[in-house]
Amino acid sequence: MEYLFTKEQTQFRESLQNFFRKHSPTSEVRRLMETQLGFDREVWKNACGSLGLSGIAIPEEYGGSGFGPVELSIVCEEMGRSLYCSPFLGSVICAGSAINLSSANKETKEQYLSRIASGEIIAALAVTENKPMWGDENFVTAATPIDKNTFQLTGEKNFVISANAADVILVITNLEERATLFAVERDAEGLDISDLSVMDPTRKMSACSFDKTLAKCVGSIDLETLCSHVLIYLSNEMIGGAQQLLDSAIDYTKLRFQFGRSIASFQAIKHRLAELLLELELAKSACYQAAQALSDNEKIKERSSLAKSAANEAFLKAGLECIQLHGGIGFTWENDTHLWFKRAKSSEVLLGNSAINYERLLLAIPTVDSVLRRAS
Amino acid sequence: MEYLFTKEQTQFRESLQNFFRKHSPTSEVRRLMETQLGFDREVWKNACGSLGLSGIAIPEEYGGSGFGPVELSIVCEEMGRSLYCSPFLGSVICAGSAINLSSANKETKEQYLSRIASGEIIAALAVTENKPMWGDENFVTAATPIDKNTFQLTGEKNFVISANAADVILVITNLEERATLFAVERDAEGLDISDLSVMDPTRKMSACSFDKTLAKCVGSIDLETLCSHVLIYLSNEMIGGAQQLLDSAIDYTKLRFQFGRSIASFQAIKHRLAELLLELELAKSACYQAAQALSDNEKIKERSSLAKSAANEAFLKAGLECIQLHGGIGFTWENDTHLWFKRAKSSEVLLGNSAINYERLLLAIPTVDSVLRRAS
Amino acid sequence: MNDFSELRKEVSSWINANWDPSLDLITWRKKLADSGWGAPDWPKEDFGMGLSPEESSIIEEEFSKKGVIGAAQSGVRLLAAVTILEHGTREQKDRYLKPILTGEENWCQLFSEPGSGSDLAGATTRADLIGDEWIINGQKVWNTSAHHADFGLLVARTNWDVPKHEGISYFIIDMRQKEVEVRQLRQMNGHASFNEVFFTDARVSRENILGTEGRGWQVAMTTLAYERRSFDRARRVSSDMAGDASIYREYEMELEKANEPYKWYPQRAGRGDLVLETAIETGAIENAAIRQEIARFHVLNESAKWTAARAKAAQKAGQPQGPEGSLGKLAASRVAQSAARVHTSIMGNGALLTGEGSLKDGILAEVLVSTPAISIAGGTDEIQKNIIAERVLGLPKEPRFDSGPFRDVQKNADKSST
Amino acid sequence: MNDFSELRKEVSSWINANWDPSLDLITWRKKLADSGWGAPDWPKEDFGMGLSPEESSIIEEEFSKKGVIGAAQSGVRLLAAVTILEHGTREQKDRYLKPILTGEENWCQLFSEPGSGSDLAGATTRADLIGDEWIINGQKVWNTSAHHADFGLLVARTNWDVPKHEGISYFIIDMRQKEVEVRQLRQMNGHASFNEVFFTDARVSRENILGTEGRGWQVAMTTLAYERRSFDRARRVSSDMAGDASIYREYEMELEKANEPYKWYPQRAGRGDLVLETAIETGAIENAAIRQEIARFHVLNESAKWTAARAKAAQKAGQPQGPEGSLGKLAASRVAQSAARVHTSIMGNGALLTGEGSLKDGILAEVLVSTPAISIAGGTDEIQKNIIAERVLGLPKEPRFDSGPFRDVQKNADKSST
Repeated sequence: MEYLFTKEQTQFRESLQNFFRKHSPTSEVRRLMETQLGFDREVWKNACGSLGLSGIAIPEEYGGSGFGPVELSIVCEEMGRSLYCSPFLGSVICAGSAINLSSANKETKEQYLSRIASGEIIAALAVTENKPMWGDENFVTAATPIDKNTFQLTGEKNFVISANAADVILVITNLEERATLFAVERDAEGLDISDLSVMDPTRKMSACSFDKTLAKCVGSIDLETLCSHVLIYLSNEMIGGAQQLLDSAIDYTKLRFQFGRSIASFQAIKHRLAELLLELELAKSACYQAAQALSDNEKIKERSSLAKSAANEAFLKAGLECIQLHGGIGFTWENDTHLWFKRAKSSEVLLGNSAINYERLLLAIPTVDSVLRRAS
Repeated sequence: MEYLFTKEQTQFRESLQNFFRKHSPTSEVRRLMETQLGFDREVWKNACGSLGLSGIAIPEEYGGSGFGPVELSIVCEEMGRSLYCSPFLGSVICAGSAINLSSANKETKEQYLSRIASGEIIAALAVTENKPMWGDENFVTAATPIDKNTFQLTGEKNFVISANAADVILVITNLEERATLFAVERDAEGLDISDLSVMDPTRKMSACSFDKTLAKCVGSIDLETLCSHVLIYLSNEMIGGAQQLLDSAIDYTKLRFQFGRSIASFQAIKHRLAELLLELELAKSACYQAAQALSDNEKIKERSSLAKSAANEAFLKAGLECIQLHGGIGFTWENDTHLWFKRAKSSEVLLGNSAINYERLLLAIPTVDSVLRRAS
Repeated sequence: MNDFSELRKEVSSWINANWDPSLDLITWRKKLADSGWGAPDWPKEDFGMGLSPEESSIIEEEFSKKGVIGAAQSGVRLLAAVTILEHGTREQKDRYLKPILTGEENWCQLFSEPGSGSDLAGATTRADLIGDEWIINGQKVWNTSAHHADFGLLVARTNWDVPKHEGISYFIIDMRQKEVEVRQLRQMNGHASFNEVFFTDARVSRENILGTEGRGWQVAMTTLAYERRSFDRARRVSSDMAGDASIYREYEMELEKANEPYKWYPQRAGRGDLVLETAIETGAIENAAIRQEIARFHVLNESAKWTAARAKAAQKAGQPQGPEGSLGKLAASRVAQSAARVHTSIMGNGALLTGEGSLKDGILAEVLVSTPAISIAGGTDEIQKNIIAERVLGLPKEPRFDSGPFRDVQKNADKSST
Repeated sequence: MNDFSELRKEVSSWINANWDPSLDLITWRKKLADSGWGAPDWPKEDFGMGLSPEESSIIEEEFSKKGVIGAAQSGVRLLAAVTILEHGTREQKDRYLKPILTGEENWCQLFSEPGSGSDLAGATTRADLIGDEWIINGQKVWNTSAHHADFGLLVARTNWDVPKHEGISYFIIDMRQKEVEVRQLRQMNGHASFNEVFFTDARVSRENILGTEGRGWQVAMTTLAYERRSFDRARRVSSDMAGDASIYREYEMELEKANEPYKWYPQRAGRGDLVLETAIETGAIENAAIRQEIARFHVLNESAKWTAARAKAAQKAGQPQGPEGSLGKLAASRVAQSAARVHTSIMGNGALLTGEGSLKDGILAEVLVSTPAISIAGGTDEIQKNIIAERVLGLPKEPRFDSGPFRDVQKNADKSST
């Protein structure tokens, strides 16, 4: 994609839209968000199987379809738009990227990625201890060697996405001062997964604690790069949600009459929707550009935080405006707006709010980084 | 004033408005801003004499009228509204406050304040070397003792308001690690005053350099308190300017017709003017509250920076909106809007933009200060 | 200046002679209503004493000082009372006023509709006179007490062929009939403070119209004017009176029930009071970027408080309360939204959580999902801006499109609002 | 795919045979105009070759490669040319087109009025036919070249009794008559890029109407459509051709004169390119609060660039250019305002100064007093938002109040605009 999506990409997007329209209407989202699991295993299998979503960004050599970051971003955007409840972000994006970016050999990667790609297993990625941004953590989770590839993990990880459904938990902590990826099987002793009461019930998260839990060392990993990957996909998911909110606000204001005229004819409302469109288009540019950066493997740290902060502001604004333009009804449970609004609020802080990403993106600019190093 | 101005204060304000309407129409402002001196000596004498403006906040014992900070703030607000060109801020507010707050004995204070009050002399205050906020400076201007009260100053001070017209320059620099106030006569050897090319031509500023220049030591001074005083008066001046811009925008939009209707009837314009009014009323509250704080001698550091940041945002917004609502004509030299806009931009950075004042006001809150001290 | 010492003496001696905490709540209040001391600013013939509001507040003070329970005030009962006092017939006053004061009968306000939030006069709930009864059909929404109300203050359209303000009538409707269905409406923050009310051939007997047919808008203005004036007061009632007698427990339950819908309102306002505290507790204060946000919020919050104080002082000084209230409402809306944003920054990952276990016992999470309401409830920000622009700044009004017969005014295609 | 190698060969051989840098500029261009190579996309009978725009740009490329000076392009001369080509009579084409190409005669656009900035069709400059002459009275403003123009493209009202778009006619006016007074208008940033033009019984001979009486709006649309399309191109002309011959000096002077009004435009756009550089030079980058502002600006600036690139790519891919341009304009406006703000923070006390001695040779000070123009010029932000809302989002139009006879439409009380 050089600024424009190709015809194939556009067709791909449309097929995704059809799938989610059919399998993830808000009635289904509402049903699933009240369950402990949080998604429908049948639909997920279907998505992995017929649509191949779980394998989309996994290299062909590991059984995936080997599409690029642009296609994967399209998937995320459409999932964000439909609020499709699934382990996609946790298993495919987070855990899949971690395996793929790790120093593991081909055999090890294949072992995990092929099963993630086929949907045979669900994996989760446990990184966060305290800080919003992964790269800012000083990990205290301890890895004690048992033999060459086996370790005992002791510590706690928080906000692990889809851990409730995971067959394997991938854990990142330091080993000899290097970020290292470990794999813990669901039934390992000393592993405790406890579900969190989260603001956004469409995305389940858990706290995981490890008490001398056996773990296999997968390999070392560049945490900043992993973080950039996840930020970019998350951001693309977010603009999908923002688009849905904008569409909903437009549809509603066109239908609604007060004082004898469509409220969409009031200039104040027209101008606000125009501004929201601008904000969204700007954020889309930032997110698409970031996906392209991944594809080109260029400036991904800067672009990822740029995308996240743009998506943060656009999604939150879209949520607030959509509620406001619906009036009282927009604040009710019955109205769907809050489902996306809560996703917006949660996504805003996931991997850092705008302030944190602002700082990160500036430090990714070499001239800035070198001046600040000199100054400190 | 407990939230409301008294009847006397309101009458006082009206008399000021009459004076400035008569003596400081924009035609006069435009004439004076092109001169080197920058104000009209006759009108200034009149203001000092019949109106007693120069002595308004100077204690009665020093020949002033001894009104309180609230009255003085009213003067500043009305001056800001009319953009009256005079040495008021430089001589009365800055230099007068410095003398008054210094540790000088009564005799010394009287010597300066009575002549500032009568308008007999114009004084200027030289503090800034590099930093926007006075309290942030590490002064390098050196004071070398000659005898008990006489020193030689060597160094440079920048952005000295009304120095071009000053009979005496009051200089603040460190003496034995304490901020100390020195007085330099206009004709002192080694004093060089060079006029700066300033963005706001209605407020003249100069750079002053001292080369072994003889100076009298006036006394030590609490720089933070002085800074707070000046911030509060400056902020009140700023909201006067903001009010003028709002009034002008309203008047213009009411008169102007496009597409067969008054542009003031367009909802987008109505809502923006309503928001601007809110912003201005909020800033007024902050500024009046700060004047009251001075009167009560309570929380003045916090309140002063609070007022300044509120005034910054309101004044700048008023300037931008006033230009925008005038359309193309608002960007012309012929239209008066830019006179206030340039005052807004200059005032914004004078004694610190909002960011600097945000930090200052938080540090003035004891709980915050103590936590941060502990952390560092 | 009158210090009202005579009045104080008089109320004091009446209390000494009559107050008996061993009575049950209703019995005590019946006595109170009959005496006139329960509503001293009401007319003498209507359970009052014809005193001024100022005298009334002296009496309230004395009651409060002595821990004496006054007449029932909760909910919208007093809105009902003032409206009936001003527009009611003798029979209506006799029937309804006393049980309002005693708390025996509860009321609700049935004004807003799904299709007319900001546009009250655009009501489409219809009342048709058939025989001696008005037959009501339609839907109301956004009332807080319909689910335990005995009677409702209902605005409905009786004439579709005149301009919208002229075709409305005002009714007292019996809420206990089966043709009235009340459904609680859950909000996005999980609370259920409001009701939807559906009327399917519900009945109002002919004598229960308030005022005359087609003049309901004027009657509604009485209710709304009092609502604006008394908003603070109605919320302020709290049990600061000591006492073990069961009458106090009855009283507290009454209050609790009445305040139930409002318990999240502090969160709706943003809980700015918790900003600095949380920032210090979490250590977020050490982050320079967050400090900027906190300070920016602090400036707004303090400025808004002082602006409110200035408006109140102006009002006290006899300057009439006008549309300046809209400025305060708009400021409150900004404060709440800004608070939610700065809380989010301070909370960091904590904002992912909700419920009791989350930061500050779940209060902050509730802030995040409650503040969007403040710029809608009680007149949207947009309506406030119109009011400020037109009535404070004197800018021209928008052209109107609803001045003809209501039948011809463009309305929502269907009444379901999602 | 055609690589136009034939065409390239042809133009190349023509240049080899004809280009002579020792000629003076006008002489060369006369030759060029007569040959058709100066305006190859114009019709054959009008100094062109009837080629496609694509072929035309190939020719331009070849000229540029060889350092050959082309036909005059500066100012609004090409707007005049396309309008005359589409609506002009044979006589008008013969009279005006060639001196446009040679640069001998300069043009200006007289559309905007003090009373109708955004509302072009609300023009009140009048043209009355008296005998064989149109007599012009009124005032125009916001043109950049009237002070050295020979002819003006004038829109004036010829009928006041029909709706506003139908009463306008389009004229070619001789600017060298004494009844036309041009005054330069100084801006708040000190530059004087625009003119006011006053007409007091100025004359246009009958044959100098373009199109027919009352159809001036349609003619103006041609001019405006081309203006939108060619905006970039007109500015882009620059002397990247080497050469010492005096013809190059003549050419450069022509460009300089044409670009004079626009020399502050980079500052109007905010000079975002200087943000990081200045922050590093001044050390402001070390301040965490300023870093936040810089990063926020950077996000906006990068996003806006990519949005513009997306729009351009869509256009190139054959998707028609539509109101999306309004999004770009709105984004540019945000970028400029945001840049001015972040520059101010970085400059600190430096923002108190102006002129050559201030930061970055005065460029930043000029940014601060120039950016307010970007949200006004070429259609205000408000107009852009209307366009986006109505044409991109499909929201309903505002009701109109100016559809009746223009005589009855409410207008500014007086024409002076302050």
